[in-house]
Amino acid sequence: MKSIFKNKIYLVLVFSLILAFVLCQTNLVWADAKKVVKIGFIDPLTGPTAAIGIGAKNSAELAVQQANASGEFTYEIQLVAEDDASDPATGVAAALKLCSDSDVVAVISHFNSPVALATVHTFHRFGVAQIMPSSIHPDVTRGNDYKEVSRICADNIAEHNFGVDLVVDKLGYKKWSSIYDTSSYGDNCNNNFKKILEERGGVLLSEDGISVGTKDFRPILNKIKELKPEAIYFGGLTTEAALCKRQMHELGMDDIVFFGVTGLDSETFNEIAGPTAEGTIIVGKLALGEDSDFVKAYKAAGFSEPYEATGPYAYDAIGIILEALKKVGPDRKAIVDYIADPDFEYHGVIGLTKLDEDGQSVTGGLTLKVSRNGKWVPWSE
Amino acid sequence: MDNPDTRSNYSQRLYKKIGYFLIIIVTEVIIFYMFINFLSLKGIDYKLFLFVLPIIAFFVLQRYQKIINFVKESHSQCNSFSIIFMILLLIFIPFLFKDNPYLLHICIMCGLYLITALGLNIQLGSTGMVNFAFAAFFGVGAYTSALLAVNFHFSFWLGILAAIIISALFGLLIGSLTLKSTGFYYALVTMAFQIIFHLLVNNLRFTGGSGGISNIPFPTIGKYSFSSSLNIFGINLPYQANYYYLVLAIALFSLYLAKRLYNSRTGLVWNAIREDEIAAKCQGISVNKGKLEASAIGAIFGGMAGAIYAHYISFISPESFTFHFSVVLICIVILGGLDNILGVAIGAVLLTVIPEKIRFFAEARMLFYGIIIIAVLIFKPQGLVPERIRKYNFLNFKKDSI
Amino acid sequence: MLKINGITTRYGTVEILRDVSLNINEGEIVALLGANGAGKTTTLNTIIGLVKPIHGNIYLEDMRIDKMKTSKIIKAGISMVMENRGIFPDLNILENLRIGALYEKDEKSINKTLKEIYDLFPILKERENQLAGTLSGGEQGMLSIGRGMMSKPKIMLLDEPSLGLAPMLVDGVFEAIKRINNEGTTILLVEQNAVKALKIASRGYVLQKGQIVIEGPVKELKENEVIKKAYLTI
Amino acid sequence: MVLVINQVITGLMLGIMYALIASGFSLLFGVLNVVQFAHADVCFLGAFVSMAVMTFLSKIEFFPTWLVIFFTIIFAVIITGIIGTIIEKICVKPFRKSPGLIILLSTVAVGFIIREGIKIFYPSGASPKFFPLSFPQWAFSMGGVTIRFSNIMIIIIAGIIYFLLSLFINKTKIGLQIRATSQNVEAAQVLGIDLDKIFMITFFLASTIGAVAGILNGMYYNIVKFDMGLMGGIIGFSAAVMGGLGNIYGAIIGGLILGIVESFTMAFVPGGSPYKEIFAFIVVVLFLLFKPSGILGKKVIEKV
Repeated sequence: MKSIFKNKIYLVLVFSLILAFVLCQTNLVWADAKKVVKIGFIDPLTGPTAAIGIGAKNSAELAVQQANASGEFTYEIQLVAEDDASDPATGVAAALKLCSDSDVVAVISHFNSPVALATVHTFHRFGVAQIMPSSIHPDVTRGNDYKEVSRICADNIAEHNFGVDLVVDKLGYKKWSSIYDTSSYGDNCNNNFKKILEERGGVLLSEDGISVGTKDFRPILNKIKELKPEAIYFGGLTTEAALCKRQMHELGMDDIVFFGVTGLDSETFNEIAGPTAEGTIIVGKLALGEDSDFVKAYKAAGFSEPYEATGPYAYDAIGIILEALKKVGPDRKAIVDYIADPDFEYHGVIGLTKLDEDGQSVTGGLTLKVSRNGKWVPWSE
Repeated sequence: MDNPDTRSNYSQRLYKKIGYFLIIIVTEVIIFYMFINFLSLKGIDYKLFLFVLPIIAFFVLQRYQKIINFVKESHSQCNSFSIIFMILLLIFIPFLFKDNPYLLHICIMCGLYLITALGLNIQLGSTGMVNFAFAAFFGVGAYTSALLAVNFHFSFWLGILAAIIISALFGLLIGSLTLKSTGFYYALVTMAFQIIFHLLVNNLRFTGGSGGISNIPFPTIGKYSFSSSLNIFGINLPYQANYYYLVLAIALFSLYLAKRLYNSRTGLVWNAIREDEIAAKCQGISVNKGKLEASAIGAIFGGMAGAIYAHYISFISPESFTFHFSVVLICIVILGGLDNILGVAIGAVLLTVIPEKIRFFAEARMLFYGIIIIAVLIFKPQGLVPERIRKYNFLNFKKDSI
Repeated sequence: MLKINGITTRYGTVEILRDVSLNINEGEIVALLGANGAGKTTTLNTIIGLVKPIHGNIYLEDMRIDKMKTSKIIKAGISMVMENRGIFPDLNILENLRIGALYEKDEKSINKTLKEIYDLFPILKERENQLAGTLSGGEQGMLSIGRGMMSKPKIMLLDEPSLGLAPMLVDGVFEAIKRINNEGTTILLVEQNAVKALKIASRGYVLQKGQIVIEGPVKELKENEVIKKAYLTI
Repeated sequence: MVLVINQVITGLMLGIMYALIASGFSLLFGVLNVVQFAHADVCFLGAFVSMAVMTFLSKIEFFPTWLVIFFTIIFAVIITGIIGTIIEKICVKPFRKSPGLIILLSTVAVGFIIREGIKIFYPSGASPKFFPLSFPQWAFSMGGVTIRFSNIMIIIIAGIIYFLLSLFINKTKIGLQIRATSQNVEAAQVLGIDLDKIFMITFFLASTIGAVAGILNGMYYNIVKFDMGLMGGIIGFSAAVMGGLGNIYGAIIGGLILGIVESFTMAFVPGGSPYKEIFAFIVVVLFLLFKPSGILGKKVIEKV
């Protein structure tokens, strides 16, 4: 008798759970009455880089909310957010899911390049426009001739060209050490940096790969200290970079310049590195002032997470699709053609976006930044 | 000639047979219908009740053992009919999903996970080796066939053969290195291998590093490429249907193979090793040989699935073969039921479909994944389909032994 | 003192004990005889609550104990000496003994009991600080009996104390059991060695396939033909 | 030489963190004979709990800073211990009679729940967090060898923890019961040891040590992230197994070896830093090849 009783309790529990979710979802189910046009969104919402994905998702959400509120569209626009968990197979599944839904007219996707490399074929096959606000691997756009695929941020090569101009040519640091993480991103960074540095006459004294999640950089830094480089290049993401910078301070390496690219562009870096972040130079994505419309709107919308570096790009990517919707209407093919048009131009939060024949942005809104008093500020000296 | 007695006996048996067939058809159609409904759920809507209701009905029915017994009896009496009918239903799936390749994709992934989990079950379930390196076996298969296809233009079919051979060798290698360790020590060593594998493919140049390998060619049969849409009786099926039928065929073959292995002497030897290595040794069983066999044969299943996966997604990178994937595979086997092929099949399907279906929780997805696993375990602390006591029918036993 | 009324236990679907009733009076030594697999150990496990009966009840004095947790039953005044000794190999002898007196708060009374045990088994005193895993089989047996005495139980259950001992040692063990009994502890003795057991017991029960088949005072049992044939012929 | 000493110091720090996590694994395995796979997640949960407690306490104005820090650590450790016992109640106890692998699975699921739970319910839990507590930055240098206040403090704290732990295990009545249970569960039960209670206490103990490890980790590296438990768990478990599961001293040795191997690989193997885990795990595999039951592990008694 007891076990039956137990089962009943669980059944009641399961039921109440289900009921709760039904109640949560009802407003979505019944809102279908108006015609809906969906814009897909895929980014890592779980897993190690979830923070960035969530920031981008909120920004995209904001753009969609604004479009709906503006009343310029006769239909309701909906953002369908999917998770790729930084995993290519999951990414492909998510892409297939969105492409199979005929209401989805275009998709914004992928922070992680491996995922992007895996899904471009899917979008090409279904003829759905895919705009990438944040992946960085050059091959995503340059490795294929799909006109569905475009990217509005600068790729890795452009970032490094931009940054090396300053730190090597203008500031004159020639002796470098490189630390990079062995993810696809960090690996690319290191290769591109090395190539460009050597073109401009710099010397790379050491290269050290670290796996993502490394916390102790002291062994590497101890070693680098003895090589006496003028500057350290970091190819990776904020967490590791901030720890590395902190430990550089501990080991008395404050006189060595710390330089990185967009992977470091998050206020989390300053938060974790604290006062030791001072003087770090990065190629940042974009410096939005506190008074810019996007930042104000984002704050007003009351999202609990920061928009992260990719937020404005995601916002602009949605902007481009909205523009296309206005011009050519909710049709997959027309949108692809609209974006692939050589004369296509878009003025958004990140400035002017212009795409070359690969669908790669030639402008991409890069800014040099330096850490001053716990904040990234645009380089001005 | 027939006296009326035997004739009425005959007709009675006929009626019974028809009854069995009907029961089989009804139960399988219900299960199939539930599965289809569950797959095509979009968020939470009324369809969920079509899924939940039969489950509740099942719990209610448990109090009427007679009905359950009758259903069980009909399935075991007309075994081949029930299998054939299920296969027919499965063949029918692409037609249902012809406008929704995403659902077909989930079905393919179910198949691949099923094949892999069957391989792991041989080690984890039958032999009691807690292998945390199974994603590496999967990865070895995937990388072998992908590298051969991209660098040396091997066809898919040769590639899958190579994948089987290489992964079997890899299984033997790991098996021979771990012969001495048992229990959790074995678990740790395999864990170490898993991480070493992941870091190696991530850092080595020839595997494409962390960027992985892209543009893996599609399989072809003669001139027919798997990337073109399949046309049957004038109905256009999406290109995934090609893979679906390929995976279905291989999955069925793997199920058959696993069943044969389970019933064979080898399967019994594995069980003996799992229960008590020393006792097995005393019975003259070569424990080392049994363990190596389990390593190699399990690896073959994994490598085969990995090769298909590589060609299907047409892109692989180290991220797909992480420790996390190993853990998911272990969850499948334990949750489904150790050393129970039906259980593993159910576990594979559920744990592939559930994460996809709870996508609408977005960020909370993995949280619910965990909660669901624990909830299921509280309901069924031995796994969904607990291990069965071996039934001995000596005539059958002889027939099935390899 | 200990009253077992018609207990039935099950392992899976197999019934191990069927309607077993025992009655042990204060100050007695009661022997529970039976062949391998008759259910003797299961009976003891049921008394201390490791196995829960599906029918029947067990009373210790006036307390019903069959629904209680093992730790509560032990606290109520039963101790058990396990068949395989159940010593803790990496604890020393003193620690092994002290763990027997888990619920005794009074340090003085513990020391007193310890002294009694050392009197009974002087060898334990000598090896007080030695790890129990290094003891010989006989010494381990003494240790486990001594440990059973530590909680000063009202009734002590002994599971095959003579198992695996050299014949010379067996006599010593039974001697010790007798002495423990003389000091006022009731004893339920499970044995295969019926000859020795019946020598010190006052009453006996015979278990066969999970059922009590014969019971009575030792005198009667000794004369019972079945017992003579099955258990007393050596 | 200076470099070597510096590496030894960093390796030692890393090793102590691993050792503390590994001790929890070993303690739990020794007593319950199960591997609690979410243990490392519990450790880092401890760090998050302490952050939450600290934000709460620092709102009380009349508390001086040192009192806030003191209470933060005390509360965080106790709360984490209680969370540990809750895990035991829900995810270990119901399956004690099922095959051992079921507990493995359920604790793996607990790991999922803890990681994702932190991410969702902790304010912006997805991004890495700056850990508010840290040691004073004093340091003295001797011919290039830098010894920091934090290094000394970590060694002292770890020492105190292990001293208290061994005192508890070896000198108290509960400790005696824990040791007895780990050696022979059946006999322990027959002697009237309340297994439920002992298991609960063990979980509490392991989780509190874990919380200390998590907090020390946060104080030393100044960062916590929700998914740190994943790698921490693998390495902590490796250290425990390498030392011999169930043996706390073994866990310490295992942890230290792994820490030093990692730091040496990063510094002295050319291009070796991406392979530091590979080296660590190769060491583990080699150890187990020659000593299949760990460094201090007892030989598995072969009964026939």
